[in-house]
Amino acid sequence: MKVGVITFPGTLDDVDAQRAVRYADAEAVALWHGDTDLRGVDAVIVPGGFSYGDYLRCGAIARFAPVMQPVVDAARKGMPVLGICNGFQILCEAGLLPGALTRNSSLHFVCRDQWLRVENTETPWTTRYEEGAEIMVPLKSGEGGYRAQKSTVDELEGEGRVVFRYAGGNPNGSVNDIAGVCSANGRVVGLMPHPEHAIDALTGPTDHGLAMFKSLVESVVAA
Amino acid sequence: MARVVVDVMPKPEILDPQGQAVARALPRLGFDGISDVRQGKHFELEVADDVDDETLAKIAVGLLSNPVIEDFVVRRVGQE
Amino acid sequence: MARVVVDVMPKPEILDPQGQAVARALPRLGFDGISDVRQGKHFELEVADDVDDETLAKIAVGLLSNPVIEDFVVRRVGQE
Amino acid sequence: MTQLDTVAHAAETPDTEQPFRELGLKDDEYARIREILGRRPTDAELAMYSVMWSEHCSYKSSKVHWKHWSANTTPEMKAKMLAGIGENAGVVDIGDGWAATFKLESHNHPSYVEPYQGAATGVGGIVRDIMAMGARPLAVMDPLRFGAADHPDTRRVLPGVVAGVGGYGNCLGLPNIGGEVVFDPSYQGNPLVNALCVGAMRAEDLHLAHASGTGNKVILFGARTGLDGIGGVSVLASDTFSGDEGGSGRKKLPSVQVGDPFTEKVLIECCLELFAEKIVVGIQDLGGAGLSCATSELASAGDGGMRVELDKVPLRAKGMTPAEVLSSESQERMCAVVRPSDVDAFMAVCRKWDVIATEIGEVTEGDRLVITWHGETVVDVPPRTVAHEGPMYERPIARPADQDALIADTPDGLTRPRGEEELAATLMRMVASPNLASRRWVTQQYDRYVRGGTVLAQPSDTGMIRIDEETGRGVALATDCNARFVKLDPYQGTQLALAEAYRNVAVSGATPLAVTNCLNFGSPEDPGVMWQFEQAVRGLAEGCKELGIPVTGGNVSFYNQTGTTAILPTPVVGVLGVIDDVRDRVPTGLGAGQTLLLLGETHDEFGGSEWANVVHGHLGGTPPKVDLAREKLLAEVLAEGARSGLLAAAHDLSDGGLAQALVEACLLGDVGASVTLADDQDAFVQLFSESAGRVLVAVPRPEEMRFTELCAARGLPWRKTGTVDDESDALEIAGVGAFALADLRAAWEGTLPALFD
Ligand SMILES: Nc1ncnc2c1ncn2[C@@H]1O[C@H](COP(=O)(O)OP(=O)(O)O)[C@@H](O)[C@H]1O
Ligand SMILES: [Mg+2]
Repeated sequence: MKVGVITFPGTLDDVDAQRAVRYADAEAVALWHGDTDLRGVDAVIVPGGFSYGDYLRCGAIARFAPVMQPVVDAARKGMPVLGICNGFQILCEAGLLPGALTRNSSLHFVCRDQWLRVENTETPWTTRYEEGAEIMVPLKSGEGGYRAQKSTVDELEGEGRVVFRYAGGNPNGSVNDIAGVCSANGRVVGLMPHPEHAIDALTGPTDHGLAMFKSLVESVVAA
Repeated sequence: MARVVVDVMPKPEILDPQGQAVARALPRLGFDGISDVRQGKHFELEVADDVDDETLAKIAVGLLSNPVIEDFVVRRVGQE
Repeated sequence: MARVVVDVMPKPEILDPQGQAVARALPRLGFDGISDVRQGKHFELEVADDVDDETLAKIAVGLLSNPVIEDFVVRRVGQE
Repeated sequence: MTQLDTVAHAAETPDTEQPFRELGLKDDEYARIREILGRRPTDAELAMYSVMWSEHCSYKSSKVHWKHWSANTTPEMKAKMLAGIGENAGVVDIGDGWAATFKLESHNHPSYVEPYQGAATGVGGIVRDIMAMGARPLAVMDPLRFGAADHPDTRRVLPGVVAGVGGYGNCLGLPNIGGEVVFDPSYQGNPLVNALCVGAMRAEDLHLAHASGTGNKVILFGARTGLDGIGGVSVLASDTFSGDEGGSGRKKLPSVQVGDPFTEKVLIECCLELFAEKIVVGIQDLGGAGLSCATSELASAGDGGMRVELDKVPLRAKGMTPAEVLSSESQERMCAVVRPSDVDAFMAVCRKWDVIATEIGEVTEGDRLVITWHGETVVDVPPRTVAHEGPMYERPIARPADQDALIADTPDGLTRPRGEEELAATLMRMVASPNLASRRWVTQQYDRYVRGGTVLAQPSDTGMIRIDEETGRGVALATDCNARFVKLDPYQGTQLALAEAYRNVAVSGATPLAVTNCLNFGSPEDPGVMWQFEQAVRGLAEGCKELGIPVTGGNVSFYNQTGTTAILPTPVVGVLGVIDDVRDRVPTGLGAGQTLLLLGETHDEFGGSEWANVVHGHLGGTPPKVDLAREKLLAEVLAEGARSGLLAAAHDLSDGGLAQALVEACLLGDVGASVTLADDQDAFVQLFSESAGRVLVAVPRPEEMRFTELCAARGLPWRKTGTVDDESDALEIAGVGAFALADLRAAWEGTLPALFD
């Protein structure tokens, strides 16, 4: 199975996302921001970084990149899409996920090993976790505060679409401690913390993030 | 050529940590009498004369601001 | 109470990577005719009536802007 | 507009007054330029010479001391170096066909003026140095020095610097794997912002900066050129442009540069693709002195001359003069030499990355650097005279008159804590003191995970990154300098800095291999400062010889002073080590089931110690003794222990002594420990002395015998100091007290947030 990993100018964690895909025994396919088709991949990861420098607003410019049109089309048809950090911001800007990410309440960039509670284990990216499981993965962002209209937040909570919640302290002022959410059909997931940096305790705090990529492989193979 | 200004501000109901940080700092620095501060972005564009208001609004809403959390105002401020 | 607006912009000779990022993106998005973009900050303050212009200037220079690389403009925009 | 100052015009107007003094040139230096050229320099030439002959670019006060490097580099040491002093960065062979390159550089003054941008562009500059060697930059580090922690201006400078280091490095996608934060009032008006970058490449891909091959093209690529950092040179602009709008106003130009990390990130990827396609003959970064430096260095390192059409340079500001274009320090630019047949391919790669690239000249026959402006010649010089044959000074050296008094003022008479209660209180006070407290407030603003190769980073003693994912080969790096020691004895103090960085690398399980440095000192015109400098260079060079690891490069920053008071002499030393397999790395934090051993010997050494500083505000006496043979032995035992799995954790002893090391090792492992001090030595000395050559190690209990036998066989003194007690949540030191981890953590982690949040 093939998982596309998009590189925009300024993307940083694409190598990490590709490595995570390989660790889950899938093939990583590099997708370039200028691509207009998805090269036959079964799922797409929009990785972290600072696309186009993110000077204007995180993800604001990347969402217009040519590759985003086929991503949006495929996601609407149910292709699994994962946005990590800047990728989450881009998916929100592109309208695939609700809400927006804003400046951390501390006004500082924060890099730390963060506990998360997995609250939805039905998405293709989370089937391998037990509901309520706590996992530790790195969080590293300056604009990670999740915000949305109250009605949107209520809807997310009501429909069980909060996929990850910060545990042990809210690092950035996100509403309801939200760390990650999914689309209405559950196929598109975005989160601020970085599961791809937690696939091996040698280079990350834990290997708790690997199960996300393994979940995907299982879900796609089962489908 | 015309100069166009676009101001983008966080929506009133959205938390503005930057503005709040300023508001908190003011009394510490001895400045009283400022009851609220909000911080947004200010853009200055040099625009050809044939760019119409509709196009400017599209740029403001589509690129310069995020309607989920921000409001904007467009103003033409001068001719060159 | 008065509303005061402070616009803070990078000095003209200082590189403005933010504005340039927008300027480069516009033609890609199909918007032509915009020859230059600069991006700065926009502050809105609610100010008691007895705060004078000198105080506002001090706030602008000391807290809202970085005089080494930025210029600012203070405007009173209305009474409430 | 007044007339362009061409070479012909200069020849015709020999008597024109030139503002060379405002540009920092001495009368005899100006006279020498006239002699070299056989006429007065043009404005553009004067701009070039003045920046390139500045202290910062020409090393005119320090160069005479470089003889110590060469005199102390043995053939075996040389053999490890693929490129050494004189190149953009040193390159060492790390095995399996891999080469690592690393360098430290300062950005002190700009960071005081504008902390965020100064620090940001400091990171950007050092990263381009690494790119200029043909390597992929892999990680950065940031040794920092600030004024007193509680001084109001430190609240301006520190958060700005930290945000700048993070803002640039994070956006560039380079993990920050370590650094230093040190407070001392001597840095009040002159903080030190040093930055290190390390990169790696296949050894055969090493690129050196030279322009050879007549007809080859010179291509400038990256950001446009603006009026950044040309503060000094604007005196020329105001002369030529007086009256018009770009003229006199420019005198006030701030010499501040603004960084654009996104452009640099794209530039990195673009360069790596150019290297991979082998379409670069030579490459040079543009840093201080901008195009003046890049063109003259490329030309003088090549085998021909160079011709540059300066008006082709893409500009960001209107009405720039040739002198301004040559001296602009706009960031995020590189200059490459490319064969004509490769130019199209070069441009295609740049287009892919949306990088502006412009052919601005070519390599010519002969040995002149000729620069034209709209067809008229404005520069015609022998490039070596600009780049390498600048003035060289043998500055007067004199041991400061008060050095003896400083040494005589020993810490022996300072009141020491006595009894359990006083010792315990001292420990808690030390742990929370600004120089010993946790650096987390700083380091959590830095991405240490990006690229997925970080094996160790803050708060470990050393940063370690994996270079080869197949084999696990990696490098480890540490930077250190206790400037208080250097002040007391610059020779020995610098060796202590070397020893500490070396030891920090060794505790990670890596084998130290090579050295870089950033020598931060006061004014070279002060004979006392020059004495410190000379002693430091000699100490470092001779120390490296004894350790058998070469100095591969470095940087000198003079004129670090507030008013006329110099900073503490601060020769920051960076050591790079190699580890065959990063899976053998040794962490700093303790874990269950471990025995604690103290390697090395403790003496009553408090000169320059953190205890004397924190408790008594005292600086005097002599620093701890250095024993480099001991350091070497320690490193060998540690490497062997790591390789054979005998080491579960290790933490070197430095500032704050054993007490600090125990607290940190417990907190990082989140486990308690019970510790017994030796009964034949004073408890205070054992806890707080800063004797060198010591490491706290933790070995799995079943391996205790094997490890101590290894030490005994190698003649390394060791002593069992305790055991990890994972049932307990306290550090218990018999005869001193039990310290709850929660209390220790609150004290250790609370200090910086209280100061800077
Ligand atoms: N400015 C900084 N940037 C990154 N890491 C830092 C910085 N300052 C300190 N650190 C890290 O914090 C830890 C503790 O620093 P320090 O006590 O100076 O180490 P040591 O005494 O072992 O040299 C180390 O991992 C060091 O690399
Ligand atoms: Mg250490």
